Amino acid sequence: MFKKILIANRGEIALRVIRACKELGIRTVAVHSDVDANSLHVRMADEHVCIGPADSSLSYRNIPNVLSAAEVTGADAIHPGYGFLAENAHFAEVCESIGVRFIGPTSDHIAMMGDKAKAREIMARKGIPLMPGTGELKSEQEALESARRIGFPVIFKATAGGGGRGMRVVNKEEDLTRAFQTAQAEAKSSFGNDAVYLEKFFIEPRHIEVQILADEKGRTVYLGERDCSIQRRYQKLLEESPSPVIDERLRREIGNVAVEAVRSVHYRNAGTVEFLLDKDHNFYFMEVNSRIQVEHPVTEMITGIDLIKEQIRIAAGQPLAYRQQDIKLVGHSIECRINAECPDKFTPCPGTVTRFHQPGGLGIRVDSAIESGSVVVPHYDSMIAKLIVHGQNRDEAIARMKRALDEFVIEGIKTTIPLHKRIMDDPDFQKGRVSTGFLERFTAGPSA
Amino acid sequence: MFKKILIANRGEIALRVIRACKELGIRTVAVHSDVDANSLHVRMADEHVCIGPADSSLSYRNIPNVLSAAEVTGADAIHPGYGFLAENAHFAEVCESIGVRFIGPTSDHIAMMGDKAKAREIMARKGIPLMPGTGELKSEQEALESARRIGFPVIFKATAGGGGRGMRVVNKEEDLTRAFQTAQAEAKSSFGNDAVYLEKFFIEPRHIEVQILADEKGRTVYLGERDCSIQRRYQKLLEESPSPVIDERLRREIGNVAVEAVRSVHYRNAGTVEFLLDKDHNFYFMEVNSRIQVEHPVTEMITGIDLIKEQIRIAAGQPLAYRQQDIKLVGHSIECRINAECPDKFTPCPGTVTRFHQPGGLGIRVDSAIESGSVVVPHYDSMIAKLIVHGQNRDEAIARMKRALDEFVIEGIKTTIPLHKRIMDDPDFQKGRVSTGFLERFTAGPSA
Amino acid sequence: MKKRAATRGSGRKQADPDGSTMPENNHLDKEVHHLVELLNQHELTELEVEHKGMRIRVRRGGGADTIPTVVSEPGRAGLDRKGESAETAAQALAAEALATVASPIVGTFYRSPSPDADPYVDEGDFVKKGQVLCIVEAMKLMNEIESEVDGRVHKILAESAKPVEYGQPLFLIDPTATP
Amino acid sequence: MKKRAATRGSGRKQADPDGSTMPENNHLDKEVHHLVELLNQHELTELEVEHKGMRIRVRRGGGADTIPTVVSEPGRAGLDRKGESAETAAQALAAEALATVASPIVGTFYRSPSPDADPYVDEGDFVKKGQVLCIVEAMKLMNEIESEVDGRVHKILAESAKPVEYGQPLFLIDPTATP
Repeated sequence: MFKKILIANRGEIALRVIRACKELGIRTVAVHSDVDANSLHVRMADEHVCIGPADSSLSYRNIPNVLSAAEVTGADAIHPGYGFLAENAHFAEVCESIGVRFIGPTSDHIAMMGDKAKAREIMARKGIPLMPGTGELKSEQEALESARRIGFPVIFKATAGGGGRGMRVVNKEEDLTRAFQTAQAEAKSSFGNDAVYLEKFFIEPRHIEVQILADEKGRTVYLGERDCSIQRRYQKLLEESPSPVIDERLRREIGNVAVEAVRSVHYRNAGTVEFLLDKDHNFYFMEVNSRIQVEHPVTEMITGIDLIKEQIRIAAGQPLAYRQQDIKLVGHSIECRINAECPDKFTPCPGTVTRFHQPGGLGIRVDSAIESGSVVVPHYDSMIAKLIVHGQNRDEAIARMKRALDEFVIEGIKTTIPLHKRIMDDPDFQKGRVSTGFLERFTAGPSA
Repeated sequence: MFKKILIANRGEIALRVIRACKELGIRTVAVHSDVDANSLHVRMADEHVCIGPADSSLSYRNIPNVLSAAEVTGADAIHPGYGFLAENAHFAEVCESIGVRFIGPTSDHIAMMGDKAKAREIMARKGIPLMPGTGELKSEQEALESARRIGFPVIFKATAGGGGRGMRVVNKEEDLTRAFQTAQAEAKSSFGNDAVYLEKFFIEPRHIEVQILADEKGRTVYLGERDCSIQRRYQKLLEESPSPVIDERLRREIGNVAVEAVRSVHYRNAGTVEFLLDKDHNFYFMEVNSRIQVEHPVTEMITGIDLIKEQIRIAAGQPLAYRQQDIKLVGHSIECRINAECPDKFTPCPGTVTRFHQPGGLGIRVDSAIESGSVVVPHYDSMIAKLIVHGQNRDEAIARMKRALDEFVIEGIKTTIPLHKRIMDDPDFQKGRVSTGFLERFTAGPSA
Repeated sequence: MKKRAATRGSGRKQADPDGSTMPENNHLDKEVHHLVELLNQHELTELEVEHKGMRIRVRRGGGADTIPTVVSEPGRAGLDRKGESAETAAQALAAEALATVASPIVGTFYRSPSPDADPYVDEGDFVKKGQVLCIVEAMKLMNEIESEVDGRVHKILAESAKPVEYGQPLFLIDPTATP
Repeated sequence: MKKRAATRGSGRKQADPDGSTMPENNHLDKEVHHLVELLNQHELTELEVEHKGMRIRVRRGGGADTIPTVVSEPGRAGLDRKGESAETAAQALAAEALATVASPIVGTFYRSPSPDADPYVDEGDFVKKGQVLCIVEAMKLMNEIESEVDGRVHKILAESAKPVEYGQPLFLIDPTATP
């Protein structure tokens, strides 16, 4: 097992990894930018190294500084968290080359899954059901022909993409040219690569993803699905597990497809296979995320498995301690992402958290690196806390989330707590009738 | 189901009940003494009524004021929590007589279990294994003869007792007279009743208790055991479930005896049957606690059952929704009681909590009514928080508790957190080798 | 059953600054108000100004996180309470001394012995020490509440037939007034 | 690869209200506003100004909960940092203006080009702008750190062959000194 792990991240996920390391008896090194010097993740680590100024490209994304920090502290492994360097194949490669274990898949797998179009091609060859769509488009003419074949509406996506950038929905043929160009330009500016591809665009689909774990020997299991249909501009805001619309049979079917998808390419460590689920419960492969995800806690809550510890154990060469049939899903879990942002308008709202009091009691989990007096700086992601609940069933989980949101005290900045309260009170949400378009009704304002 | 429940308590247990009510959609009435006007339990309730000054005999134990508060707010049930009026048979009786549902057993059962000597007699008749001992002792001569029959060491206990008061261990015959008189005097001054009885005193026994639930139709289940061997002056400080020394067979055996004990007297609602377990794993009935207990969360963590909600449902006449075979114990849970007290000396340490930051993340639960700025008043119990962890096994639970204790920030007052850290680091504790005498080594100071 | 309760309201009356409690110096008044505003606006703990022989200090609570222990008006929301302490300093200058009659028990407040009877007292009435002011009904018992002082009923603070809690102020009596 | 880094310690002086900003008279309001602004800007706990018979003190919170945002000296423990804001005023009075040379990267600090060579500089040495002061090794690369000012080496703050982090002060240079 590793003796010392450097956590190349900040905020709640850095603290999450430190907690797992402490429980495993592994020493930890926090890295931080200068504005984060007093953060909780820095104070909770055994050692800490300042690696640059606030700008993440000069600190958290600064590969030489991160690796120097590993070098000077003698860390034998690096956990990248999510974001920043987590899906940077080059970083994983350099780690491998200097003998520091990168806790995650190999650089080859990161690169493979990072190229969305190529990943789709590979999966298509392995017989994984794909969204009707194309590979990388060479020309406008090809785009037009493909769109006709697939049938409108269609959506352009960047092959290097993620997070909703570079995406464009096209409802009819005459809008295609402009959308193609805009998507290319956005892809270029966001990812430095203007390659785009086309996919069928579904009305009111659900976003379903399957957590998988694969050890170094290739044993692969799935840990149930997460329903992440409640999104805003392709950013997840609330996730739950299990999905309210997936039954035992469909769960096994999607789970087996997910395991097949990653096993076919000899994928290792934790990963997530994302699917789109249409109204008729057909599911289509979208992509593989080769990192731990923000919403991993809902899976932990219903399986009892600590995913970060599993990542570390797998990276250290330990085999999975269980088989598929040992994994039991118990109860229901929901996660609400608490972002520092103005309600309704969704613009980031940095500032000082003058008072922070977490909800408590049975079935409540808070993952956050915020405390009373913390300063939410404008340089990074606006998510400041994840509120996760577990209940015996979905109704209890919703009731518990409502009372936990009522208890949560965050003063000094605006957050998404009021929005989550409205979601909890929504009759459609309560019945599980949501799709990726669900949140649109809330974006028009409180009275909409 | 009830429409409005008055919670006749304060602190963490009042908040615990309010949380359960909120999740059940039941309105809540908090009562409070004037020093508690700004407590979290008051702010979290839908309504609140000041019922008297700080002195609990004039407020939380003031039956007319509590009932008037129920009357003026129109509450249809009262949850007594633990302590204060929870085991006051007269209070339960008055509630019954004015048509307000007392959430707990009947006044008859409270009275029956409250008289420890009588309860033992009843259980003996039902064939429940008892500690070698006596009924109420009429004379010193009877005490002496009984002690000879049982064999030294023996212990005097007050029939009206609890909490360690009125107890006296006697190691040899010549000490018996003085111990008898002291025990009587202490029983008289503590409980207004000088009746005492004798029991065999075991060296290094374990305190094992079984949580039971019985609905109005008499369906009774046990929810595993709690090991509460880590005590200080007969006050529990740390509890866990399952017990590290009880296997599946013994669990079933003790559980069935506990169910038999309460079923034989037609007991209703939640209750706890306490046993002493000797080194040879013989177990002896000690008493039945006719209330929810401080340490109930460890049972909730491994069964997934919300005991407070069950109490409320049972009181409202709902049947238990499961049978014994449906109850599965998953993982391991430990609770540390965080008391406001000076370390090593164990004297209460009231004051203002200038900073309060709870640990978070996977497997952590905090039950507390404290927040930054809370004033811990000297009038009540010194317990200010319960830190509960859950892990896949005992080792993980201990590792998790250690890191959670490290994370817990309570400034302004002294607490038992350092003591709990030392317990977690103790090799005997880690191996599960503890008895009710375990804590004595810690009371001599840090270096002992 | 009879119960008595009358507490000196020196802590409370500060909450209503009327003309008579204001200092002579109009400038000072304005200045204090201004400082309190600043204190609130910037969530300060203390603000002290000394100028030409004049010194003003405004202080709030024990800091943003401190919640007062003993509260003179149960039933009010926490937010209100925070405001009170800020006003305290400015109003302590006024030396008025009304006596508060608070409820010694939880129950239902009645101004008259029966629904069709006249109220025991009205605002402006002069009362004697020991005179019954109202009834608080609890557990079907009528508890007569008496005045502990001679004086004039300055204000009746509770509404008839409504619940009152322990310590809730029912009457303000002005003991300096004479018939 | 060469990197330069020298930051002037002037940022810390801004908290100092100097004579020119003091009020003449009657600017009480403006002055208090100004002080509150300073308090906010620098996240101070307390600020007291006495001038021509006028004294203004502004205080916020217990300070316990307030954690400074931007930290000028990473690598120090949190407790030290809290002290800084208190020191600010005192230090600013001393009109010293030392230049800090901070490490621009994470790595290992070396005072000499090789283990058996002489140090680049010693305390008391005079250095020129652009002169190499030390090496910070990172990723097997030796990064020479140069002075950005002419002056005297007032203090060497890091120990040779020990790790340094980004922004860690390595040297204090007194630019007012002349050989």
